[in-house]
Amino acid sequence: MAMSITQPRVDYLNHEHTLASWLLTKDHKRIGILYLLVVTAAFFVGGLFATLLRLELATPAGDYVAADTYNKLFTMHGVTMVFFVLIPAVPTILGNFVLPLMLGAKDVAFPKINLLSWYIFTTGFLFTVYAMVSGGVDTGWTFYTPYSSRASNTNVMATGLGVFITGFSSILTGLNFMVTIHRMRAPGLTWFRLPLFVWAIYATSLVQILGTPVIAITVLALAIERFLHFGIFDAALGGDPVLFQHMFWFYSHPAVYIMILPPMGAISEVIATFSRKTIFGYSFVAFSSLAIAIFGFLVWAHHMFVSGISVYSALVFSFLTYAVAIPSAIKVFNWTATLYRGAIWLQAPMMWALAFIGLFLIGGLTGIFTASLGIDVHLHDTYFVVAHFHFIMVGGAIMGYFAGLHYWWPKITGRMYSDIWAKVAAIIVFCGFNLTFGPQFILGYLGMPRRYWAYPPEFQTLNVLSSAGASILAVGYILVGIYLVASLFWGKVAGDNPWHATGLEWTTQSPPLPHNFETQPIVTEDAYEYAVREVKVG
Amino acid sequence: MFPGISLFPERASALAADVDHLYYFITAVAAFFALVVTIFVIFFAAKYRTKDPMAVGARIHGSIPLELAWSIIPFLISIVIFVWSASVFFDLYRPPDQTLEIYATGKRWMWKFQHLGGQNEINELHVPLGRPVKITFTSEDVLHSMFFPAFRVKADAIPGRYSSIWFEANKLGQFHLFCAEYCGTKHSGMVGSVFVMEPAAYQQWLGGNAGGATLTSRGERLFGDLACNTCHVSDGRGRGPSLANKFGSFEELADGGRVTVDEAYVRESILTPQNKVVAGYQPLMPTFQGLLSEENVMALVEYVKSLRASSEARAEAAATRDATPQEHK
Amino acid sequence: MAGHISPKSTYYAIFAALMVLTAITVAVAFVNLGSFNFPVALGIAITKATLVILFFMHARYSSKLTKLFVGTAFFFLAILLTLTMTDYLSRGMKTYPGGAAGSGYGVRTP
Amino acid sequence: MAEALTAHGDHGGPHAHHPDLQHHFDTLEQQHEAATLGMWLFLITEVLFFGGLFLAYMLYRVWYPVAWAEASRELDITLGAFNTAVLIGSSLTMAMGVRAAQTGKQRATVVWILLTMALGLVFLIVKYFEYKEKFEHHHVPGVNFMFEGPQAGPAQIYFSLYFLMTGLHATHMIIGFFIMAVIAWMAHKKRFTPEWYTPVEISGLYWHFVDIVWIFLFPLLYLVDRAGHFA
Repeated sequence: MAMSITQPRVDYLNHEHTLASWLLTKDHKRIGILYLLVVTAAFFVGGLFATLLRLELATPAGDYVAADTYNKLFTMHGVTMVFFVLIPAVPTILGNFVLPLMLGAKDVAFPKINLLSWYIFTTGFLFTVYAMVSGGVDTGWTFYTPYSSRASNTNVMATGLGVFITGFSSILTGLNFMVTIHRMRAPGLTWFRLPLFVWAIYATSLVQILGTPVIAITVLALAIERFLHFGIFDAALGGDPVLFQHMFWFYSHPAVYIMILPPMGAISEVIATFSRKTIFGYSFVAFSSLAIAIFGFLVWAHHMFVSGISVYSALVFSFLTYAVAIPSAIKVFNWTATLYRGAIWLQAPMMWALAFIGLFLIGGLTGIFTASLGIDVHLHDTYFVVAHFHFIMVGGAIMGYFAGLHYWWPKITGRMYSDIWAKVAAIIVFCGFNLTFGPQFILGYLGMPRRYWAYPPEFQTLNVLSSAGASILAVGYILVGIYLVASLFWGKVAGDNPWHATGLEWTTQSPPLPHNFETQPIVTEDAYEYAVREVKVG
Repeated sequence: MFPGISLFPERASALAADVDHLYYFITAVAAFFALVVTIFVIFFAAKYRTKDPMAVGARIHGSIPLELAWSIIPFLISIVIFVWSASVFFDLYRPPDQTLEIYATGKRWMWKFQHLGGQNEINELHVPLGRPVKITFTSEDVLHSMFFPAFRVKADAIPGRYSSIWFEANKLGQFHLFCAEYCGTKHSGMVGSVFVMEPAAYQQWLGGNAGGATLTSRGERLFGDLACNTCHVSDGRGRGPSLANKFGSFEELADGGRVTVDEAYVRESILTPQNKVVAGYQPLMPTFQGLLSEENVMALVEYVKSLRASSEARAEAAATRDATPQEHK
Repeated sequence: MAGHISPKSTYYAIFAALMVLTAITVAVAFVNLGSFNFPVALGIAITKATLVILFFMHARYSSKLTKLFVGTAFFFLAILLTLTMTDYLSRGMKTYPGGAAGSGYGVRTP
Repeated sequence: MAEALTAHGDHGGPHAHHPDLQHHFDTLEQQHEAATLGMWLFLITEVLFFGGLFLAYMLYRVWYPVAWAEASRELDITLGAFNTAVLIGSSLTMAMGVRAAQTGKQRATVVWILLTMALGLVFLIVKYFEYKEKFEHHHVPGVNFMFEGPQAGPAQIYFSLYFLMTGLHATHMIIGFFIMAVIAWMAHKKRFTPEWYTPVEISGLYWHFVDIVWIFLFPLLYLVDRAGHFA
């Protein structure tokens, strides 16, 4: 490995070293790194639960952990991954770091609120970890009543409070980014010259602002019903347990778009940069992000086709779900078309991006099965649904997050990781992933219900395949952690623009100055204009 | 295909085939799009690959016709899938007129089935071959979901409401019954089997397992014990509406609305009578919430249902029963 | 500098209007309009809210973007209310064979 | 936005601008617009935060009109109407306070803001008496909830929503009260100038929003069926 070279220039990492300079920083770049630490910790906590789940499911009988423990494991796996990894990952880490740089701004609109968001997020995470350590919660990450309000005797309130607090971090980040994009763009940077990552972050912020408050009130109402025996969802008083599901999914479906839109933005950046050409159909990809964000609010009850909603509303929601699938299809087709007659430079980020397209494609297409009324009656609450949303979340969101992380790593740390190991890790994760969740589609159609501690023996073979795949997946993720951390110490200096990419974030030094730019950059051309001018070597 | 791994569940109901055909069609559409995109990605990545980071791709900004094509065509295909799925959904959702009625209640961690003849079963269900069976069920505590993979039907059991599924078994044998909505510790233990039997064997099983009184007679005794008959006099002169021949028709309500008298309305009128009072009557009826178990409510519903039979059939059915006093003929 | 300064008279006029509307909504509540009581009360409340947003909160004089945000808030609130109510209002509708789909008055032959 | 910008030295160089202009903004107007836009976005989240409860209210009112009518008649309409007048008054004083800050009248700003706080306090005190009266009549949902007549179940749902909605609103009032205390203190310290009065304006927006929530809560909770249509 190249000997580490000391940085002659001042940058946001080495100009201050005290603990207070980190814990009280108002610099969006440092806050991005603070989020990276907490989200990575949450990712490994969630991953640990996933490993235990797969170990239990390797055998039909419930012989590895007790039933209650298993129920707590899949609940905590869900809560940790959804609220503390998938929702924050790309916006708060990559978004926080790169958005102001891409806009040519000195910082986000409200730096103090940005730091406050991190403290709220970490407090929420600590609350949830406390809930796990002191007994866990076994209601499933969906907290359906009346089990969560009447029957469960686990830490529903503490976890609910953790989710409630973390929700505000998501709201404030969305608010911060939206105002930054509206008010702090560099001169000349019109909306249609914005990188597509910024469009995706804008659409995500819109969903965060409109959706998160509804789950805040839902969790609050659940906590009060459980604690003070109020009666909103209580069937004995004439309440409707399905009302909780309506209010829960009104947020939780748009939440899956919060999880997938930013990685899609990162993929648009990576595909354009490593095809060395402008993205195909820029305005279509940009507006498809907005369309996903807005249409995402019309489809929530496709999670409830068999839970007692009326036939006619099921028809309405099923049709709207097919409508919301179109913008995602447009994105995938446009990425593929971008590769046409490009100069494909197969570096590590591009490998992760192509793996993303492969997995997200299957995730999206299996959505057509679950959106179809006739099929969903059979598929609902089976492993088919588990496989579908893991293909979107792990295959889509996490792969997109890693593609973005590998793409902006030289800009964040100034160091370059080992390209070969990164490609090996991409292949391991891709294969491990398919082996883990591929068989679950078949299990789903066979009718194996989800959240089962013990299952009939005829499903064992496919479950063993899935558990084997899970171990390969774990190896892949640990490998990513290893070579990225190693690059901090032994990685060679990456230079200001290692990928020769367009975009304002690549015009400044890596790692960037504390206040980002020497002089205010002025934008004069569209995004991704590779063909127009030779991009000088960094 | 491989020993021990079956790719498809058994088809044991008339509608299972329809669901499977729809499943094959969507699989074909999805596989087609997946292959097209994967081939293009791999082909482009290989064909236009370069090692020189300074190389630059062609200056292509996009094409409106192509964008419209891959927006409209997938949408049209989705509409086809949507319409086909909706028709299968309606068939799954809508029971035919004449069905064999079975009542069930989901309780934390077991299913309890009640046949009209009074036979009760826990986590097991015997049904005849070739006859449409309709299961009307509710939950006594948290959400459950009755799921027969072999029949491709599922519905959540919601406390406070009736849900119903129907199927017509067309294959003999034993098939899985699962609880598909998470309900706590032994959610994975709330499973059972449904036995599809020849009609003759089914009748014989019914005979062999006749529990006590039939559901209707149990309902009738409850109707007497709870003094329902003091108000619900059959000739309509009582303080409550007459229940003879009421089931299945629709009823004018005091607040001007109209409702079909079905299991849900009878249950609601027993447990929360003040919500939908019949026109011309006062909301005097006390609530029986908490006094009646779900099984007894079902027995009463079945008794009210039996009142719709023509009065002669009522008389001769009453004659064959042990001579319990009957207030109304 | 930034922000519009409205004359005091505007504020007093809006205050008066709001008080009058409050009086009206209370008075109308005692008049038996049958099923129209609810829409009338809601309409008056919406008018009052619009007055407060436009004049007290200066939405009328601020950028188009602010107006767009106000509209977005109420649009998505409307989505939440109306789409959920499509479920609850159509729950009674039975789909009997032979019953008019959606009419809820399907005649079931006994 | 694009006027010539003074070159920044390294971080924390001498600020040639208005003392209230933060480093990452170029002009005071950009900072002001960003702040107001941020506040409007926060109010969107509040609209949907209360929206969840309005959804539950709308559903159960459609399901149980008689229970809603009976339970609503238990509320004291004079107190409700008085509270509405108090809150609209506080909106007026708040607007006048913002206007005073815009025109640089320091003393007037302090007086108007203190008036707003006083009216807010009156509202909370009236609310306290209403809640006390509910406790005495056992109308607080939970184990010892009592409501005569057949509509006891849905009435308990009504009171659950009543306490949730008015409780959440009262919490927002209390938060608003403390914000106003801070603003009054800053105004007293002559922090605001006609160029920089953003804190007054955005706390005014928050206060007006809380007033709007009550404008909806009053008819929805108090005036359900005073004319006895469902009597």
